[in-house]
Amino acid sequence: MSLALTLFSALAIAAGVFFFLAGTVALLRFPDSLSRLHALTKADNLGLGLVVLGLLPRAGSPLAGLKLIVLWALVQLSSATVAQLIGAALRRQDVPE
Amino acid sequence: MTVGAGLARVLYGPREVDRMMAVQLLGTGGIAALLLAASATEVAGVENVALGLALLSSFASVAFVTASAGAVKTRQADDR
Amino acid sequence: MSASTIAGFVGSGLVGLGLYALIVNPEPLKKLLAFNLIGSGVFLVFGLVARRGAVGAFLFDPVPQAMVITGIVVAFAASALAVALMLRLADESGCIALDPEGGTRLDDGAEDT
Amino acid sequence: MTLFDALDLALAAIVLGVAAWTIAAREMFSAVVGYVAYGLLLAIVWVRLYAPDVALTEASIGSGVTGVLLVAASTRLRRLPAPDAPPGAALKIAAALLSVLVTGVLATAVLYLPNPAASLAPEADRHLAATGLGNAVTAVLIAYRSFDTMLEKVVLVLAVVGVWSVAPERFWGGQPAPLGPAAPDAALVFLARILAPIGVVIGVQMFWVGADDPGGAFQGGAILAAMWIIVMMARLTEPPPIGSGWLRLALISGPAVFLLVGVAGPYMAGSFFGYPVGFAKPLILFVEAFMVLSIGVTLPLLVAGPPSREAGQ
Repeated sequence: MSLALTLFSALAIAAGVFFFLAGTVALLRFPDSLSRLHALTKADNLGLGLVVLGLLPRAGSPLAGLKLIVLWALVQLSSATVAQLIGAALRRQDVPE
Repeated sequence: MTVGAGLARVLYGPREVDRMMAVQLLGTGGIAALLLAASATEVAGVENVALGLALLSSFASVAFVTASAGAVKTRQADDR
Repeated sequence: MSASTIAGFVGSGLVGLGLYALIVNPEPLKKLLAFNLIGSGVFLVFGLVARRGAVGAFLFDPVPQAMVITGIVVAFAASALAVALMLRLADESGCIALDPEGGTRLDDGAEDT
Repeated sequence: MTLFDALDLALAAIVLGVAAWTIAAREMFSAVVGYVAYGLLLAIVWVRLYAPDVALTEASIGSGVTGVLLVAASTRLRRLPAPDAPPGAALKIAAALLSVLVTGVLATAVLYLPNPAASLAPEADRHLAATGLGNAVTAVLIAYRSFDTMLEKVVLVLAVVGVWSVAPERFWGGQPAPLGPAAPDAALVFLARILAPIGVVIGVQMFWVGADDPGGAFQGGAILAAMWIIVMMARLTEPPPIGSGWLRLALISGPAVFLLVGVAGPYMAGSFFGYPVGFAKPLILFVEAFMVLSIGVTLPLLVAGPPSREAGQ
């Protein structure tokens, strides 16, 4: 693996971890549920995406790399829908009370 | 690198509110931590585990939301 | 101290926590949860045994691991049966206490006959 | 103390912390959420123990499907008042003492495990080539200890029978209650439509690679089960009536095929539950395929519970 690739991989992973941290801090600090939800989705998608991007050069085979990408796409799909669902659940809970 | 993975899992969100979001974050954070730890210690076949985890963490979140929706409905029915 | 020894300690700690909750908590569903905690603690100790079985090129002993896998599945089957019994008991008696004397009942306790 | 030690210690502390929080939570719903989070963390611990197969099983069955079972039960029990009989302080102290004692004894046992440890790993590996498999855990499950695994499948079927028999007499042969709300969220329906096919592919793939890599019949079957549960939660399909023939056939297919192959063992390989040399791997995969099917059917049925309405209503 060339030096540039190693550097790129380390940078991407570091950035991914940073987004996870930011998301976690936001989840702890943001005032209301909807903005926490907003922060969460950023952490989910960007954080994992960057970590996957960083791990791609390290993947042993093209197939393993493909699996990583499928994994990320899967998380994209489900986290987006789950965020929608949680939002709807929040609204339902807010209306009656 | 693994420090970051550790931190991501250490800072498991707030426990008082919005636990579903915390589980969702823990799910993705767990996947990332798993991938990082695997590439550092070379346990074979961890992509499969991560794939399964990705499917199942979303599955659990969906179950929670569905259950809480059902709970709200029964509560409203009780109030009436 | 290695990762596996730490896991062994976590396992013993979980058994203790689960046991305490199993005795103290009056709600049957929480007792079931506590029971599952004890189970996973025992599995972790098994995991330690499997990891200690690493000889030469092998990273673990597959036999305890396979037993843990069957154990997890059987534990789930037992939990499902317990949940079914609990729900049926609640339907019949309108009460979720295990003790027939204790616990409050709903006045309109559904008589299911 | 290296970096990994510190991380392991932190992970251990979090696992214990989440477990403690789970049993301390007052509301059942939060307790179950805690339990699922705990299961996800435990999966990471299992990977650290070099047990990816167990990690997958724990994540899917131990945390995922069990979590759904418990959360569904807690919503159904929520209407009822909690039993108001908190145990006295004396009992609490006694229980705490007992728990500390048990933990202490176990931890001591962990420290004084025999050294060098007993291991069957070389033994398991020596015959691995004969089975044609690459994953020693799968070999133990389906070949070396196949009789145990077959009986375990029977236990699963018995559990389903047990759950069904809890139903009131008049609903026998009927359908379990629906798993989802009457009018599911459009997003949930969308997710179920997209995720389920992908999940089925991943589940089957997990069973297939289980011969050589982490994975296997239990894990693959559990993922198929989870997908069926999601589809039922979105109300795209209803839990089937328990009287239906195909359902019962699918339920018993796993243990039945396993047993048939086992009984055929003396004729093919000269021993009960033996596999013929050179033809072991296809036979093992054949048995496993039916196990995947019956696990994928059994787990959702266990979650759906006993029938509570007449068929076709």
